[in-house]
Amino acid sequence: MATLQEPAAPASDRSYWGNVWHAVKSTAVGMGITFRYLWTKPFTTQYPDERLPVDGRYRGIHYLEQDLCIYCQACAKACPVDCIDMGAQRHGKELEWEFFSIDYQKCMFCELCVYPCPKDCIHMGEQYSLVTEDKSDFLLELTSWQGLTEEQKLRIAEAEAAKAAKKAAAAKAKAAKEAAEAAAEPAEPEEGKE
Amino acid sequence: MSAALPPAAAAPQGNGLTELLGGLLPDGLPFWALALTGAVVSFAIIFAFIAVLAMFATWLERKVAGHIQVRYGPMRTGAWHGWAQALADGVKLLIKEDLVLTSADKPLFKLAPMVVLSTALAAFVALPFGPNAIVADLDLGIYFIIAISSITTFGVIMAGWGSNNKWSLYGAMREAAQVASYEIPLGLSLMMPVMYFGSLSLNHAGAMQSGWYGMHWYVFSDAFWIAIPSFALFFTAALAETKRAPFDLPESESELVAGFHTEYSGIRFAFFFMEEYAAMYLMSAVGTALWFGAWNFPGLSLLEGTVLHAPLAVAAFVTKSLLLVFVMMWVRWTVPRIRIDQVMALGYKYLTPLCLLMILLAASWEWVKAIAFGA
Amino acid sequence: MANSTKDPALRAGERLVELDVRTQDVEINMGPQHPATHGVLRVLLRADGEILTGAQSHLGYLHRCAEKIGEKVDWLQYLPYTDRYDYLSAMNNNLAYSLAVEKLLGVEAPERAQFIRVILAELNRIASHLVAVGTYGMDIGAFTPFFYALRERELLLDIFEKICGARLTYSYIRPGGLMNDAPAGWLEQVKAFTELFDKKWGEYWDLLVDSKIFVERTANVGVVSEELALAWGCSGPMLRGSGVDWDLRRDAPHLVYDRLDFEVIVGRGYRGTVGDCFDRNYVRMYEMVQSNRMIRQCLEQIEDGEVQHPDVGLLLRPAPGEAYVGIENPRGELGHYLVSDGSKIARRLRVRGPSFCNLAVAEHLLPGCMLADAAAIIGSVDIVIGETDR
Amino acid sequence: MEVLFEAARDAAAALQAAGFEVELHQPNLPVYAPEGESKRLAKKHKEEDPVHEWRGDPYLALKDRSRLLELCRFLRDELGYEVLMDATAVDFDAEDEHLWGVYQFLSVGRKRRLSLKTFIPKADCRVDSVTAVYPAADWHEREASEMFGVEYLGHPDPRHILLPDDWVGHPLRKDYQYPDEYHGISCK
Repeated sequence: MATLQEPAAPASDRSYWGNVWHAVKSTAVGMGITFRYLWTKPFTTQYPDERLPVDGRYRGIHYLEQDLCIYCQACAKACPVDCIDMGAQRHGKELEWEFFSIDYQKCMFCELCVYPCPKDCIHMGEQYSLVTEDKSDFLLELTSWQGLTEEQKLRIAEAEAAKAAKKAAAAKAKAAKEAAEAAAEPAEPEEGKE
Repeated sequence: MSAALPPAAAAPQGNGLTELLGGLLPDGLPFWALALTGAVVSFAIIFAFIAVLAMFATWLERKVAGHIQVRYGPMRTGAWHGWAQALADGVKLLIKEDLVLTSADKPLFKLAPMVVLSTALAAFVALPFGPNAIVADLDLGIYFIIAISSITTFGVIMAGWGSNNKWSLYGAMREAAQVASYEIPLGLSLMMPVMYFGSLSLNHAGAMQSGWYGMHWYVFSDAFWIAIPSFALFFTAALAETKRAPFDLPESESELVAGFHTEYSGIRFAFFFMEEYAAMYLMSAVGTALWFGAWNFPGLSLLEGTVLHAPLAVAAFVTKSLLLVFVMMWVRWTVPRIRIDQVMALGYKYLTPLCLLMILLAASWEWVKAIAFGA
Repeated sequence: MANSTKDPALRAGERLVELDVRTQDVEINMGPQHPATHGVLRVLLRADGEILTGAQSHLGYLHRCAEKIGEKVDWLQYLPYTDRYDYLSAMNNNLAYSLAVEKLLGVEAPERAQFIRVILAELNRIASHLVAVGTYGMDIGAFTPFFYALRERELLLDIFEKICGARLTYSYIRPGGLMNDAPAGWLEQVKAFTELFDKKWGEYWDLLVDSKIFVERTANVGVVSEELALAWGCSGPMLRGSGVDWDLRRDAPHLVYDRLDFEVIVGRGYRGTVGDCFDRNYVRMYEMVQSNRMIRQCLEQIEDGEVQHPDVGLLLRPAPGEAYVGIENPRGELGHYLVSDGSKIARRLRVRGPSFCNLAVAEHLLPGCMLADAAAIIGSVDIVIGETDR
Repeated sequence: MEVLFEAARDAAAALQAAGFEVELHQPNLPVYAPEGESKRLAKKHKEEDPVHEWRGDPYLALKDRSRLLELCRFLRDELGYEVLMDATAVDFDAEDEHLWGVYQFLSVGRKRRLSLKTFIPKADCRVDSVTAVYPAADWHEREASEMFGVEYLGHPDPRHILLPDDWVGHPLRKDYQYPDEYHGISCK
């Protein structure tokens, strides 16, 4: 019989009736255990119908907070298998996203891409079953939009307008300054006095 | 021979089916036509029975295995607990490509599943499902069953050799060694009930256990102390004879991949599969007929003469046999597999001597009874 | 039947066995796809009837160039690759690699991290041994204990999932400490498991290990004598099963193992000869109990604190040097021999996998056994092909 | 772990007394490497002086590789290192003229570890196999042989072990060129 303490002495009764007794007894004990389990509730879950909840730290398919991402490539550099690829154009502070893709044929869900992120914008999600008949489906696109959003366009326009305005203001100021300087030229000796 | 034989329980004569046919068919038919019709009808009944049985047994096996292993087993085919799984598998096996290796010995390869299944079918003719529900009530019923079911071995050897696969060959050779050895303890273990009933006819044995309101089974008789160990011996030998775990060496999937049927696919594989369940049922039925009162159960004798009697008797017999089939499954999902030399050692060093001992005890008991009670 | 007794003193180069009656030998390919080879191992067997007269292992079907990759990716990036050599004990692999890198870095993980490391390593040992014992049952022909073992392992995987988010390839223990601290309620979950496990453990013993057929199949089969085990560099349960009292957790204390009270389980021929398949399995069975004991002690002793060394960041640059660190994995000594030139990438990253070395001796145990014993012996070595081939 | 390596000094002394030309290297002491290579090693760390810090485990450096087998036998029989834990090779740099042969020994009875390093010239890449003393070296040497091209003299079964039999080149050499294809499979 099973004890959590190691049995004191090795048991090796190999006599004729000892063998018969051991065979009958151990088979009976084993059949008792299996018979008990025949009537207990199964441990398994019926997978596609019922799914076990995944834990908060679960490392599933990534999700990206695209509006936070600054396209620094830190995650791509940290990846041991080079499965992260991204492309974007910078328009001043705004990013025109082309793609941010992860190749799940390569990804090994190690979470090493999450740690170096300065903006904490790439995370491991809760989705885990990536079932497909086409290998190319494993190349997942994480961006929710490509190109520029209206907001971004607006902000770029604003920024450009602001920039233009600033430029104009600067030019104006410069002109004014020059004018002032020109006007103040005769006063130069006064400055020199100081 | 036996003092315990109740006088009413004389062995029923003849075959219910032939009598029935004889009544139904027009008069004046030659004898051979009657016999032929009887044979065809019997074959159809047995084949249908085995096919349904195999389907039910596969489903049962998977459910038993599943629940023993704290899981569900098939659940998706059919509405209730995957009841249609075996049906779906049967259809799949039927429409699957029938592969025959180019290097295989084709005649043997193709013949093997037929030999295996037909011998299993043949053994069913001597099986009494009810008081008169027997295809051929042979005087040497037990002898016939043991003899015919061992022909299966030839089929298995043919399959193993014909596959031209080393694993299959190993499976076949193991089957040959194992079954040849276990014929002895199997035959010997049947001697105890045979001595008690004084007959080799299963129908007779069944009729003799109908006393005590249907509870005069061999295991409850005065010789119960012989019956119980002898049944254990019989059951062990039967497991080996039917290639069931722990004696499933011919297929032993963790050593021989799939043993003798590694190279079989489709319907040919299904034949081996059906044979396995047919053989399991056959051995269970023999055990039921000899130890567990055949078709008798309490209250059956009250229905004698009514329409219900025969169907209930058959149902009782099939249920009891299926319970033994369940025990075979239960054992399979509990114990590990024995090694071939240990199979031999168990057969020759343990089962055979113990059977001989039991025979001695059974014979002495009959002798003691004869002296003490003067029967 | 020819003489089928095993000769424990079989010499290294001796791969043929003389039988009383010789017939023509059969050459059988066991693997690379075979139910009993635990993956893609191929053993070329030569057999005379049921008795094996020769065996030769062919490896490399799962070779993934781990050592070459180690010279291409930086120190931390290699961590996920360590998960993949012995995928059943990835925590221990992480730990072995982390300790080796820490030695080159000259740092030591904080105490709380060390306790959590020990808890995880021991939990992982239980998980690994459960699979080992379960699949061993399957090799012998008993299916059901495997499912019972996996049932408890599933609870362990839940525990791992809770702490690191992965169920099999953790990448959790890293140089300098841990990825992050244990979440709330995790230690209680571990405690609940340790209590449950002691109750369930008896089932594997009664159902599988004590079964007469199991004893017959494993006792006196594949005997590795003490000399053979040492000469072939065996380690772990394979070495202890042969009666050698050697456990790196006790004999080369690292982490907090020296503060724990545990016994080293040594094979003692419980049902046959010392060093047979039964003993290796016996060692695994009781090691699970001891691991459980260690976890309970850790749970009592653990205190709050930091889990990552403050100086160790994501980009590691160990000083130039070399170090060999071996720790007690479930399968034996997993050694990492690292050579650094001070840059962020290793110069040489050598992995000494326990399965690789233990399997080498298995090949020499097979001649003289029966065909069915091949499954029993290879199963008792408990190889993971991911590690033999790396 | 350190405890196990402490015995390296005793082993060095015993070996030197037995007439083996071994040098003990301990951490933070000058590294022993064949002429020229130690200087380059040092240069790699931007130090002109070959005396520089070399961290990690102490090891014994065997100068004359022809006495390797003899030394192993001495280690096993006289010093009680029964187990060969690991045997491998290291190609530190493509420009080096030597490979390192690195052996890890373990003494179960005395709870000691020992690391031994020998130097195998790439021009004459041969060294004695230690399988005669430690059978454990069998597979390790096969692996080192296919990965580094070291020929182990007297090895009983010098086949490839992890790589395919027809693999060309020695992948762990620093000067290894990746093949473009292998049996029609692109390796790029």
